[in-house]
Amino acid sequence: MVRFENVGLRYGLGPEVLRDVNFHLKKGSFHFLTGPSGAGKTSLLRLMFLSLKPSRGNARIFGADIAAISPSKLPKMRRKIGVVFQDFRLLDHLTTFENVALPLRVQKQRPASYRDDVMELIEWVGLGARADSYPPVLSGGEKQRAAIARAVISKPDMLLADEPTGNVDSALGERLLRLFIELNKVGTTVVLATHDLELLNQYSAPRLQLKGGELNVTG
Amino acid sequence: MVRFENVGLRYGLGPEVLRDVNFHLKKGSFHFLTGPSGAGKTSLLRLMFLSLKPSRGNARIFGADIAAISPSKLPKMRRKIGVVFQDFRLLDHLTTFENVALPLRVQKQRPASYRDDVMELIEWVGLGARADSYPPVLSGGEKQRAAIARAVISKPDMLLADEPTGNVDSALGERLLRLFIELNKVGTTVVLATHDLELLNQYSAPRLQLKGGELNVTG
Amino acid sequence: MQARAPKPAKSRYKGRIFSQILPDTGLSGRALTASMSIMCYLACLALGTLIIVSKSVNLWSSNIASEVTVQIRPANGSEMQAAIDKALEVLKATPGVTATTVLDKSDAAELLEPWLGSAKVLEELPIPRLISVEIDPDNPPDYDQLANSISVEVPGGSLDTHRQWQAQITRTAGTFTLSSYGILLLVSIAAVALVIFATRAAMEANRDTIQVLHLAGAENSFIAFQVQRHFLKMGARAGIIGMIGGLASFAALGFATKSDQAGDLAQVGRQLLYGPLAFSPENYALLTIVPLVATLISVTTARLAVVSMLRRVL
Amino acid sequence: MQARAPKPAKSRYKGRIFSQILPDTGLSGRALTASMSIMCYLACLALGTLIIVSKSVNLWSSNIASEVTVQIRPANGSEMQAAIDKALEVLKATPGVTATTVLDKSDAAELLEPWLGSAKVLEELPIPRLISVEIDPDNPPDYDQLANSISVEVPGGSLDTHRQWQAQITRTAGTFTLSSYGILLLVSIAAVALVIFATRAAMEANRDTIQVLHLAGAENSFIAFQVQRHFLKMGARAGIIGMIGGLASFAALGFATKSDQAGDLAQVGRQLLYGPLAFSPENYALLTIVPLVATLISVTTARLAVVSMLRRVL
Ligand SMILES: Nc1ncnc2c1ncn2[C@@H]1O[C@H](COP(=O)(O)OP(=O)(O)OP(=O)(O)O)[C@@H](O)[C@H]1O
Ligand SMILES: Nc1ncnc2c1ncn2[C@@H]1O[C@H](COP(=O)(O)OP(=O)(O)OP(=O)(O)O)[C@@H](O)[C@H]1O
Ligand SMILES: [Mg+2]
Ligand SMILES: [Mg+2]
Repeated sequence: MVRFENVGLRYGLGPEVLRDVNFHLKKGSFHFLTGPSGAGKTSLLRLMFLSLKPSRGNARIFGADIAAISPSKLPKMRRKIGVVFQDFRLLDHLTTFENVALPLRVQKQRPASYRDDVMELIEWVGLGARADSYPPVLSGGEKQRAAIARAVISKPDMLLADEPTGNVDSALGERLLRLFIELNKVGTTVVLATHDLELLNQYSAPRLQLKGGELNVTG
Repeated sequence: MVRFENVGLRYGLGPEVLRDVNFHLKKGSFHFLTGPSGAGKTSLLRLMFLSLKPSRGNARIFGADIAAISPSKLPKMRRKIGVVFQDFRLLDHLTTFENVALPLRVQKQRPASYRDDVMELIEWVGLGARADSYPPVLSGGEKQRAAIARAVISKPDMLLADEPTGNVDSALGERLLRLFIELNKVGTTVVLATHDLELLNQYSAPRLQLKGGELNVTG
Repeated sequence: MQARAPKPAKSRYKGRIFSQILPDTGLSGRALTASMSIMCYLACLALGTLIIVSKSVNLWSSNIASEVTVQIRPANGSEMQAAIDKALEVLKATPGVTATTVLDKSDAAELLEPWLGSAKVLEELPIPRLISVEIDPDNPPDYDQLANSISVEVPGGSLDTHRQWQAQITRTAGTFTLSSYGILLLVSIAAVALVIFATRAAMEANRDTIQVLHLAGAENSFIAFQVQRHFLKMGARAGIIGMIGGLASFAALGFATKSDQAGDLAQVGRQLLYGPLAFSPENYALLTIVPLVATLISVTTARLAVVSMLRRVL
Repeated sequence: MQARAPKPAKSRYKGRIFSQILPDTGLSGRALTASMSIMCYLACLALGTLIIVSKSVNLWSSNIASEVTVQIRPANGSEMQAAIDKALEVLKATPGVTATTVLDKSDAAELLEPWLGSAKVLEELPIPRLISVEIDPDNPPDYDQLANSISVEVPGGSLDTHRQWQAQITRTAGTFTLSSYGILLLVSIAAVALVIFATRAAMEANRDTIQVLHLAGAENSFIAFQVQRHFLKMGARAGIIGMIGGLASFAALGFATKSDQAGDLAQVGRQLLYGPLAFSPENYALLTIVPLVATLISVTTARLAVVSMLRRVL
């Protein structure tokens, strides 16, 4: 599903943030991505959700070379990937409901067809009462949960979550982890970047460990 | 320094987010503020950094009633308070250095007088190489550290930190906690809102626990 | 730091209200509409001037072209009536002349009154006589030849074709027409520039939103459509505001013109500016072209700008 | 999603470069400057027209006021030369008359030429004689009384004070002046509205920044100063652009005027529009008032808008 071979990444003329990264994610696998702050976790995820091109090496996703995907094919591929951003990236002018429904809306699905699914998911992450609120009035944890709901609403083939439990307490974190595990069980490939030791200890899955720009796969 | 008596808070016509909150923070004290997501931690901090007025009750800070402070006195009071926002709130058009120096700049201090102090603090939080970068190119943890540096640069009488370690690994979290403890030792009153159990276990301090809008003080 | 409560434009869909995917805020706000409206207003004024001038010039030209004058000065040793008869004879034989009218002595005297005082005095003067000649404008005679025959065959006779006069009008009208076209061109360029800037700025202001849309799998055409729709509304609104302003101005001018007294210079100026015709309903209708063009400029410019910008992001 | 790299305006301070605290982006971008410039341009045109019209009218009025004409028509049973002498006598006795010139018979004939043909014929006609009378404009005679004495004492004599002509000019000039003032007023109102909208939008766009500044202990005056400085630059820039455009237009017009042929109507129009004087350096200098006023409007409007907005947040 995802295969990186000797991938390197640098921003502009800066130093290499990622160096000789090699790994392979099989369809339906579950991985943690860890590493100290500034190690390049977000950068690695950005490569995988096609918002960045590698400076060198061969990075393939769904069988296609990331560096060579034509712009016209990007939307189709991105629809297969759900992303939880570290900084949420909710749209401030849309309600929670509309934010969560966004991936379906840009696919031009009819609102009537997804309304109930969206509301159900919103209830599940505990935002039922906040469906018509705008992001600026949500608490940190509420925003994070809305971002997670948006990432999973279209049942993507691959889910990339960047620090998805940084703003919630451990009980809620556990609940959200279970959501990811459920998704994984029905076939979604999951990559979960986190510093949260508690979370790491709750589920045993192979870890991609970044340090000094290099990646080690353990477990 | 801070005294809340029967303080209640509601947003607009919504339900009361905080109910009958009573507590007292002595000068030079150190408190953790905990509670589940959406419990009102950020709201309580906003009352303390004068960006919100209580709906009822008596909230006093530096001896003045929060509800009655005249707008012309606000800037002076705010300069005594350092804040780390949950969502960082760095200014995207200023460099890391300029963001950290902002509280001094709005006090119209001369750049020459604070340059070295600012650089020293930036080095200390591990952002030396990023002093001239703009926030949009910083990693999550780097932004958080810049936000912390900005909050402490003017050695405020009171420091309010909202989830200041949500985006950094535990080693760095420990280092930042030490920074807060150091500040506390030289006289700053510290309130630190967090979900991070690890952090809570590293330092013994009284806890303000929010739940269902009510506050319990333990320890 | 009070929480902001965005109130974006809404459209109701089966019970649930949906917000626009791109907010109406950003640079493309009221200031843009206002300045776009001003340009549309200017375009209306220019277009109106163009219509009035061209109509007036047509009317005047055809009036002038369809009438020439034969002047017969009292010459030594010739009988005036004989000269007039001779002139009429020549004119009748000329193809393209449709009618002739010999002006009374008093008509001619009237024309001289400003210079020579009351008509009583003039009656005793041997003043020239005038023949007004109507011409078929579609099939005019050869003026040079006609002038020649009249001066040769009619003693003291000469032909006045008002050509200098006509050239003056044409030149003056040409200046007005050219300025109007110039203003129309300038205004259009300014409008295009404004929309390009505005589109860029709106994209810039909504940069994060557009990134999120992209990452959610939105196609460029989908995003471009959202932006475009916005500029469609803006262009139409500004065009209509500008047009209403323009119509109001012309109506006001027409009103002011009617209430004014008649008078030489003012009348000449007014004739030229506002035409011998009232600014008629068809002309008002012609001004509706302004909002249409404004909308078209706005939409196509925005579309091109947006597509070229989107191509440059991954 | 490429990382954006903001490049805000910088000012160097002792080796380290400092960014502006409020970014130049937001609604107050180039579109705003562009539309503000257009308004300044319009203001320049209006002001220029105002200057030209008032100068021309002054000049014409004083020319006309300082000269009247006495016309003496050949009356039955009176000697022309005697009538002229009598008229001169009356004029010399009138206070306020500074000089008199009796026009030759041929001068008078020339004036009639367009109507009566070549001067040869006219020499034999008993045409009226004219006396041009110069008047001290500061101390003009009583025209009614003078007209009365001339018509009584001089056989066939009458006084022409060009009053109707003067009224026409004044009326026409008044229309131009009024329209110019109207445009100036409209443009100023539009500029104020634009700046208010722009300030609001800029504050809205920088809302988060302003909140952070507030929470960092910035005073309202500090923030207002930042916004104001921005609009100072914008207003000055737009004003100067508009003024340069206006100057260029007038210069182009002056050039076009010179290269054009002389001619009745065109010349009358041009005289009225561009004045018998060239659009002189002092007039160009007067136009610098436009950027000054634009800057003033921009800054004060922005200041008021910002202060009233800041008062409304905690
Ligand atoms: N757009 C960019 N331009 C330049 N440098 C960047 C950019 N984005 C990130 N970086 C730098 O690359 C390094 C890795 O950043 P990245 O965001 O991938 O780290 P991370 O592992 O996600 O850290 P964190 O845990 O703090 O979020 C950092 O030093 C960061 O400053
Ligand atoms: N500006 C606002 N307007 C309306 N409701 C608000 C506003 N800000 C917060 N709320 C609501 O008040 C409640 C408490 O929010 P608050 O941000 O204080 O929670 P928190 O304890 O900080 O949560 P978290 O740990 O998730 O950050 C939440 O339900 C939130 O949705
Ligand atoms: Mg990261
Ligand atoms: Mg919070």
